[in-house]
This record gives sequence, structure tokens and C-alpha cells, in this order.
Amino acid sequence: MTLHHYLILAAVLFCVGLMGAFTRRNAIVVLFSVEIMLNAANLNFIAFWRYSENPALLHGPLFTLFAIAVAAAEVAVGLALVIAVYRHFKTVDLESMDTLREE
Amino acid sequence: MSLDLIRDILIATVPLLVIFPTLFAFTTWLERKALARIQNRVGPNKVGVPLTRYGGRFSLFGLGQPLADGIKMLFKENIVPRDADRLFHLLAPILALIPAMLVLCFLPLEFPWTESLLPVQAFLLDGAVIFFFAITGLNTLAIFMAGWASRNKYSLLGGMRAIAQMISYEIPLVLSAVVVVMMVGSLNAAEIANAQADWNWFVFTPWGLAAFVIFFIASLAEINRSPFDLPEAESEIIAGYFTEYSGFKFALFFLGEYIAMFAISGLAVTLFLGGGAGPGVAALPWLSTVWFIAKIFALIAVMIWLRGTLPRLRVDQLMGFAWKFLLPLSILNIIVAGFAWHAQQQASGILKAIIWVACLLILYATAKGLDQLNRPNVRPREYKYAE
Amino acid sequence: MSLLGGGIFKGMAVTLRNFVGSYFYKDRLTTNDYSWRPSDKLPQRAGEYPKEEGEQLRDTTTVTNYSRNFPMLLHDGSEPMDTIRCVACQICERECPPQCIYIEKSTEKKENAGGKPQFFPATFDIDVSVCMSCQICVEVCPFDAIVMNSQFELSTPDRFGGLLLRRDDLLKSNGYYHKIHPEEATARDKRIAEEKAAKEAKKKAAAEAAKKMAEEKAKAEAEANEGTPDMEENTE
Amino acid sequence: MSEQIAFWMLSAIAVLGALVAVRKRNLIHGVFALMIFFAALSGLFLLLLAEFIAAVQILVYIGAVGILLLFAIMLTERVTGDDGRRMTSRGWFWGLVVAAAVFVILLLPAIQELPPPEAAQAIDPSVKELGHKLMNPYVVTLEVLALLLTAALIGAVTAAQGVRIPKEEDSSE
Repeated sequence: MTLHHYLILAAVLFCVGLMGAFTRRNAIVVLFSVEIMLNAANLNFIAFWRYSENPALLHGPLFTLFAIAVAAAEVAVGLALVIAVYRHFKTVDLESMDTLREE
Repeated sequence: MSLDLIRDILIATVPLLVIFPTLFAFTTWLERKALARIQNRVGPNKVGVPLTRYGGRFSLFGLGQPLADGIKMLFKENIVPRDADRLFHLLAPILALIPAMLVLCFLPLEFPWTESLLPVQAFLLDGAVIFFFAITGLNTLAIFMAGWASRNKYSLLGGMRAIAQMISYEIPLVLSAVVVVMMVGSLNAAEIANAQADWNWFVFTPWGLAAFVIFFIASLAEINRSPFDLPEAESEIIAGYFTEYSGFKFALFFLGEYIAMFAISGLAVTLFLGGGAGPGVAALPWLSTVWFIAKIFALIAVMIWLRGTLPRLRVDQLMGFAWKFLLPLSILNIIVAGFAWHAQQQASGILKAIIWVACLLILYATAKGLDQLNRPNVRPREYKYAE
Repeated sequence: MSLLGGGIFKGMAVTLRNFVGSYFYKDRLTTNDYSWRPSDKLPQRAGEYPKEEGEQLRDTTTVTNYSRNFPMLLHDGSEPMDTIRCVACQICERECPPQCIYIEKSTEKKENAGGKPQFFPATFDIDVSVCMSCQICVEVCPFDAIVMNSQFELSTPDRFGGLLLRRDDLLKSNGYYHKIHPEEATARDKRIAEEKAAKEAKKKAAAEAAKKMAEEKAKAEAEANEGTPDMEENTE
Repeated sequence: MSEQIAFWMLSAIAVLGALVAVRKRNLIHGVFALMIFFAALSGLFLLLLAEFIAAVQILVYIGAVGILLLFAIMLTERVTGDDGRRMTSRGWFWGLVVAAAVFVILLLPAIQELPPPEAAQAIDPSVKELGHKLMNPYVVTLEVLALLLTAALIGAVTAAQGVRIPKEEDSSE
């Protein structure tokens, strides 16, 4: 196994997430997709750390740890927003939330 | 290299998969017997050892009952509700069993025949304790899956209750284990167990005792044991998440629940009760396994005893107890443990005793205060007509 | 200041006492040893106990007098259908909360225990898998025809037909009732006798009153016959 | 050898899980697929000898985020989790094109511009070292993170509780 394998895997996962975020209408699924992208990035960090010159510095795991914590906060706030939006519009369909658009 | 590794892994794991399900069968019998005796009944006493006739002379206190139950479970009709999500309905019991079985590997159980296999043993993992908690948390998902896939409102309610309860009680559970991790300075299960050699069990220190009590209560809730068995409250929501399960799938749930019980008791033994330490271990190393399992059974006996004693809690009492009592207490316990442990490093003799007594007093007073604060503001009922 | 969690320890002490005590004091154990012979065949229908009648009765009478399980129908004599108390009024069928009773009335009347020609149930089924043992049928029965049985051995391998008790399974003699629930049966018989006596007395009184009335009427008529001309005069 | 088998299996599970999570109509099935993805990723972290991160991945993503997503779905969709309406968004084609373009852009440097592959060094993964690092050089970051989490907690509670919306706003479409 080399670094390249992990980088390609992370790229594939990131693009799957990107595809989900672009092609689905449901706000919660978009949130899934964002999570997938974040995880792909985390995989990159860990892979780079593992194959780096000086792994004893632990930069990769530390950064990933912080990223996971921030991602957890992001999910909590994101879902709270989804629920607030659902209260208002009675839907989580992103395309029917178009109050700002001129008719 | 590869074949050797596979052989080592098999030798290290297969005994766990044999010993604990066997102990499970024995524990169901033990539990039924003990509960029966608590209620002044006799309990199962008819089915004897295999191949004797039903109600025969060799009934041996009904020890054949688990076997008969197992055969019955295997041959029962497997009923799936018409509207159920068939895939998830099938997967849920399996998913309930897997994490419970998996975490057994993180217990520092050393069998005589595994001494040569040190590199493959999971409890030597650097983060064994945190892995234990992470994987135990997966149980929640299985329960939710079962509740959701059954398309039954009682099942769904049970699943939701289970999630709320297990998430709430996971926090005091982990925080009480943090005290031990802090004192040992390692998340490695084997190191934690070794640190308690020579009767230096953590349960014999004030903060360790408090942490043990919190851990034990939270673990009862974590494995849905009475008095915290709200997700499967028969009188309220039939059987909760496994209302729609029968036959072998039900047996898998049952097995998973008991294996989880062994696992969490094993972790309590590792963290607080000295692991496999006990008299005679120095002379006969295999005794440590016996001691470990004996300690697990001691904890399980207390669980059965509590089940026979306490009534089930109400939902609001359950959540209030976790968030308003156990959580503040366990946070305070961490702080107290940190300061006191540092103070006692320098102190000796009488000063140490003073620190310990002070810690005990602080912890007890806080618990008492929290208890008083949480008491519902109701006066004792006044009877107008009855005396 | 009570000890924190002291209540739990108190409760645990109680259960521990029960646990230990049950091993040393045999009178604590409330269950009787259940005598099942390996040679017994499984019953095909609920209530068909694979034992002789005497043993069966002993089995139902070994449970406490206050135990109640599912309803049964009473008859007073040796021939059940000649002395059945039930007159197929169907009140219990209507009152039954889980609706587990099914009655079909007979088409012709037949003499029953009271000596009067009455209807009788051509069919009287109770589905014991549905019955919830609420005893409401017993409460509402005006003829004391349905009472609770205490027979508990009802398991059968047949989930549907085996748990449906037919009229002939349900019919039990009053003597049996006296054996399983002596106090209740005595009280019930006493009440029935009192009611009967009261009825008789009332009948007698009514007959006497009717006689008296008739006499008075006759007298009044006689008087009236005498007085009518006067009245006619007066009215004119 | 065994490492390669594990890598290929885990990466296949991860990609499949992610695809199912993104494309499944039933949202609850989607969440469970997402959890399979998280679990596979945790396995990959373990393969890269980052065992603490693997544990945290399970603990945070499966234990907390997944459950949170389940609750959000139960609160907003029907209990069966079926997304009954049209699933794909309006510009889905351009979404695919952009995703593919990003994939190519990400892939090119991964293949070309890196130095030739080097073998991984032997390392001794230690959670203790990570803890010391967190407590000594990165303690400020840790504290800021704690503040952020608290703020997120409070924010989430207030956002989910909702502001009282006046009546007339409710009735307007």
C-alpha cells in the first residue's frame, strides 16, 4: 500500500459526497454528503501523516481530531437548522425553500 | 506469516465465543432460580441433564432448562410482520450481537493457552478502553433498527427510549472510567489491570469507589437491566423493540443482551476490581482467569439481586437521574480525584488518611445535596378520611 | 438525615431475607409440586386433563379457594342438560368485554331445574384464549348459571380449536362448585334459597291479598248493588 | 498481503456505503449505509495505525452523528423514511459534471506530481503521546474547541427550539 492508494480513495469518496450534495434535494441527504466529504479529507490527513517524513510529530491525528470535533459541532448546528427550517416551511426539500426568489 | 497469524487469532478469539455463550446459558438459569427464590418460588427444577426424562429423577436443580429453552427457541416459528422492513428486521438481532461479542476481546482475560499469542490480543491495544466504549455504543443502533424495522409503534417507542437512555448514560459511564484512566495514565486494558496488583484495587480509594458506583449504575442503564429496563417495559410498551421478534431472532437479542452484561461487568472488573488479581495468582497463573470470571459473576449476582428488588423507573426520573445526578457527580469526582491524587503523592501516613476522609465527605455531601436538590417539590400526601 | 440510597439497601435486605429464607423454611414456598406423569399424553382440548377425574378434582382443589380462572356453567343434578340453570338469555354474551362468549338459543323449550319449561343454550362457547377472567358474566347472570372455575391446566397443542370450550366442557355440577369454592357456593346457595323463599312468601302474600281483594270486591259489589238505586236517585 | 486485502475490502465497502447513502431513496437506509461508510473509514484509520482516531471516528460519527441524523429524519420525514417526492435536484446533470471535474482535478496531482511512492516508516502509535501533545503545545486549540462546542450546543438548542413566528407569517405561502 502506498500513499497514492489512499489519496485516490479519498478523491473518490470526496467526489461521491460532492455528487450527493449537487444532485439531491433533501437537506438531510446534503448533510450526509458534507459528512462524506469531511471524512474523505480526514482520510487524506491521516494518510499524509502515515507516509510523512516525521510521523512522531502527530500532526495528522491532531488535525483530524480537531476536524472531527468541529464536524460534530457542524452536524449539531446543521440539523438544528434543518429542523428550524422544517418548522417554517413544513418541508426539507431544498428547492421549495425559495421565498427570496422573485416570481 | 499469514497462516500463523490466522491460527493465533483463532486461538485467541474462539474460546471467547465458546465460553461466554455457555456462561450465558448458565446465567439465564441462575437468574431464574434467584428471582424465583427472592419471590419465594422454586424456579425451574424439572428439566434435568440431557437424555434424562422430563421430570425424571436426575433433574439436578433444573440445570437442563437452558438447553430445553434453546431447543425451543430454535424450532419456533419465525414471524415477520407484513409491513416490516425485512432486511433490517433480519439484520437488527445480528447487529445487536456483534458489538457485544466484539468487545469481549478488549477484556484482559488471559487464558493459559493464549500466553504465547501476545501480539494479537486486542486488550493490548493502546486505546482498548476507548474502543470498548465506542463499540458498545453500536448496540444503540441495533435496538433502533429493530424498533424501526418492526413497523410497530410500541417497538418504535422502545427503540427511541433505548437511544435516549443509552446516550444519556454513556456520558457518566465514560466519565467515571476517566478517573481510572487518569490514575493509570493509560487506556490499555492490560496496563490498567496490572496497575491494581497487590490489592491496590481502585475501588478501595474514595474516588474509585464513587466512580465504581456511578459506573455500575450507568452500566445497568446501558445494558437495559432492571430498574432501567424502560426500553423493554412489558407493562407499558409490551416488550419494546423486540415485540415483533420470535424464535431464533429473539434468542439472538437475548444472547446479545447477556453478552453485553458480561462485557460491561468485565470492564468494571478491569477498571475497578483489580482485573484477574486475587489470592493464589502468583503461584498459579491460570487462577487469574478464574478470578476474573468469578468477579464478573459477583457483579451479575448483584444485578440479579437488584432486579428482584427495585421497581422500574419512570422515563422522566430516568433522564433526570442521568443528567442531574450522575453527570455532575462524575464531573466532580474527576476534579476531586485529580487534586487528591496529586496531594497524596507527596503526603504520607496520617495526611493521606485525612485526604481520603475529606474526599469521601466531599463526594458524599455532594451526592446528598444533589439528591436533595432533585427531590420533587411535593409534600407528603394528606389523607382526609382514611387514617 | 437518612443515608443516601438507604431505601435501596433496605429493599435489598428484604429480598435477601426472602432468598435465604426460602431455602430454610419450607412453609415460605407457596407453590406446590406439580404432579405430571411422563406417561401422560398432551391434551387435545383445553380442560381435557389427562388424569382420572378424582385426581383432576384434587388438582383444582389444591389451589386456594379464592383462585378463579375461567367461567363454567352450573347444573344441579346428575344429568347435565336436564338441570342446566342457563336459560340462554344472552346477557353475559352482551356484557362480555372481550366478547369471548357465543350463545345460540334453542328453538323449543324444555323443562329445567325449576320445573318450568325454559329455553336452553343450543351452543355455548367460551374462547379461553380471549377470555380475560374479569368475572363480569358471573356478576350479570340473573340465574346463577355461570360461575368461575379454578381449573388451570388448559394447555393444548391446538391453538384455535383446542382453546374453544364447548357447552359440554363447561357444564359442571353444583357439587363440584361446592368443592372448589366452598364458601362462595354456600353463600350463593343460601342466597338462592332465600330468594326462593322470599318469592314463595311474596306469592303466598300476593295470593292472600288477591283473595282478600276478591272478597272485599265481592262485598263491595254486594253493597253497591244495594246502593245503586240511591245513587241513581242522587245523580238525577 | 493481508494489509492489501484489508485495504481493498475496506475501500470497496467505503465507496459502496457512500454511494448508497447518497443515492438511496429511503433516508433511514441511507443513514445506515452512511454508518457502514464511517465504520469502513474507521477500519482504514486502523490500517494506517491511527487507532485513537479510529476509536473516535466510531464514537463520534456512528455513536453521535448517526443517531442525531436518525432523530432529525424521524422529526422531519415520515417514519418509514421514504422520500416520496422527486429525489434529484434540478441541476443534477451539471452537478455530476462538476463532481467529475473535481475528481479529475484531485486525481491528477495524486497520480503525477507527487514524488515516487515511498514505503511507510515504522511508527509506534501511542495514545499517550497524543494526549501529551494535546495538553502541551495544542492546549489553546483544545480550549477554543471546547468553547466552539459549547457555542454549537447552545446554538443548536436555540435554533431547534425555534423563534416564535407570528401568525400572519405562518399563513402566507
